[in-house]
Amino acid sequence: MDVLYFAWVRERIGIPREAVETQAGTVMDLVEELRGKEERYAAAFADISALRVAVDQQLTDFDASLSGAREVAFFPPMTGG
Amino acid sequence: MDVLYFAWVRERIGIPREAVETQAGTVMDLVEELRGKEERYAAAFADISALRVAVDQQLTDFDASLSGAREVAFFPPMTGG
Amino acid sequence: MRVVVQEAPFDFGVEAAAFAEGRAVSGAVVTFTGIVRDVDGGLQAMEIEHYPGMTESALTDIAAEAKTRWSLEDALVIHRHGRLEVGEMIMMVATAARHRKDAFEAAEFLMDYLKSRAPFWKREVTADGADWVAARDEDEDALTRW
Amino acid sequence: MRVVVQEAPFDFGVEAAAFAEGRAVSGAVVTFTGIVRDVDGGLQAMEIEHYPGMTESALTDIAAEAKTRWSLEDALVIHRHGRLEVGEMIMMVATAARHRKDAFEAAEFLMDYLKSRAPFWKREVTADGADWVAARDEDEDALTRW
Repeated sequence: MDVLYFAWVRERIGIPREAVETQAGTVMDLVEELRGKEERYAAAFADISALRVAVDQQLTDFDASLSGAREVAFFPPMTGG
Repeated sequence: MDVLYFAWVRERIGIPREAVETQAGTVMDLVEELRGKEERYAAAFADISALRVAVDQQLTDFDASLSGAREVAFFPPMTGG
Repeated sequence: MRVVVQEAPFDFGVEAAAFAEGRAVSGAVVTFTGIVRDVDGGLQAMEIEHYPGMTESALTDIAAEAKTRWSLEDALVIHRHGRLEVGEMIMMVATAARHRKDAFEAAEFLMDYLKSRAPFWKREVTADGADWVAARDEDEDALTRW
Repeated sequence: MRVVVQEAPFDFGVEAAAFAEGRAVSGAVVTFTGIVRDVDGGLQAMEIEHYPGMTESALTDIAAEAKTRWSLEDALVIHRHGRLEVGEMIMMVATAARHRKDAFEAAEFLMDYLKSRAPFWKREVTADGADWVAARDEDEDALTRW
């Protein structure tokens, strides 16, 4: 599964994207796995209320299923316009 | 005093403007005088709820004073934009 | 703040771009353009009568009122009169403000007031003749918002 | 309906004029333009990051949603990414409708959704460094209107 990071999430983790081998059932399960990897992940995911998530380029919630998902992206609230 | 007519008021009365000698104290007094002039005036001013008035190029009401006024205009509700 | 009343066409693209150009203070520019619309497929032209002198002062007053009500950096009103064909632009307003809410609201306010308080009268010319456009109650009602 | 995401500048005047040109059905065209604003006198540039692929589909979804909610003839969204200087145009939306209320509301809706639901992130570069712009509660709250 491709995991993408944008804005300060990307900066904090240090990479824009990575391939992750996971059996995580939901976005939250994936977050828990990532938190356990390294301190910079734990820091980036410390407060998920400050984060947004998209699964296969659709905005969704942290309890969304990852069944069949190919791409998950984490980022701060958007500031377009 | 110059009296101006616009849109269908102008068409009904048949002229765009005229000089009127009057001692009318208010717009309504002037309307009464004009109504008395000729049938086409009576027709144009039959229903003043369908009319708007400006005194010296400022929108106002039919009970407005004409003291010092140089120009009075009668017209239907505006349809700009 | 600029108010223009003219018979000649105006160039919407040029006016809009000039208005928005190089605004380092305003973050938000809104424009509205009114176009002669062929309502029932039979419109040949729109004729717009106005009250020279009062038109300019009424539009200037409306724009000045918008500047007192919203935090506006600038405003522009252009309104044509005379005979216009279907598809031609009748008028435009533009507003510039720091925040989009001010720019949007001030533009809507300008339009609502201009519709019912600036001395223009439209006449639709069709194959059957010409008819003055009646003022719509909802245009008058729109003023109660402000 | 057209959605454009690009790094290059766009020509607001040309885009606005082309959008409004020859609309015999729509009587009302509204545009909104967002410009890089120097908030406190110290802004050197704005950097805009986006999520290629998702950006286009999110903007397309937002524009399609606007067309289901209002009687819109057409809509246009252009949004830039990359580095922009003060005074440069970040984005524009345009809406065309028979009536001005639809054109105004749909443009405000597009802006409100685009602010908080399209994957763009702004970073302000000043003499002191670069900082991500925080999402404003009032932008999120604006969505509750619709």
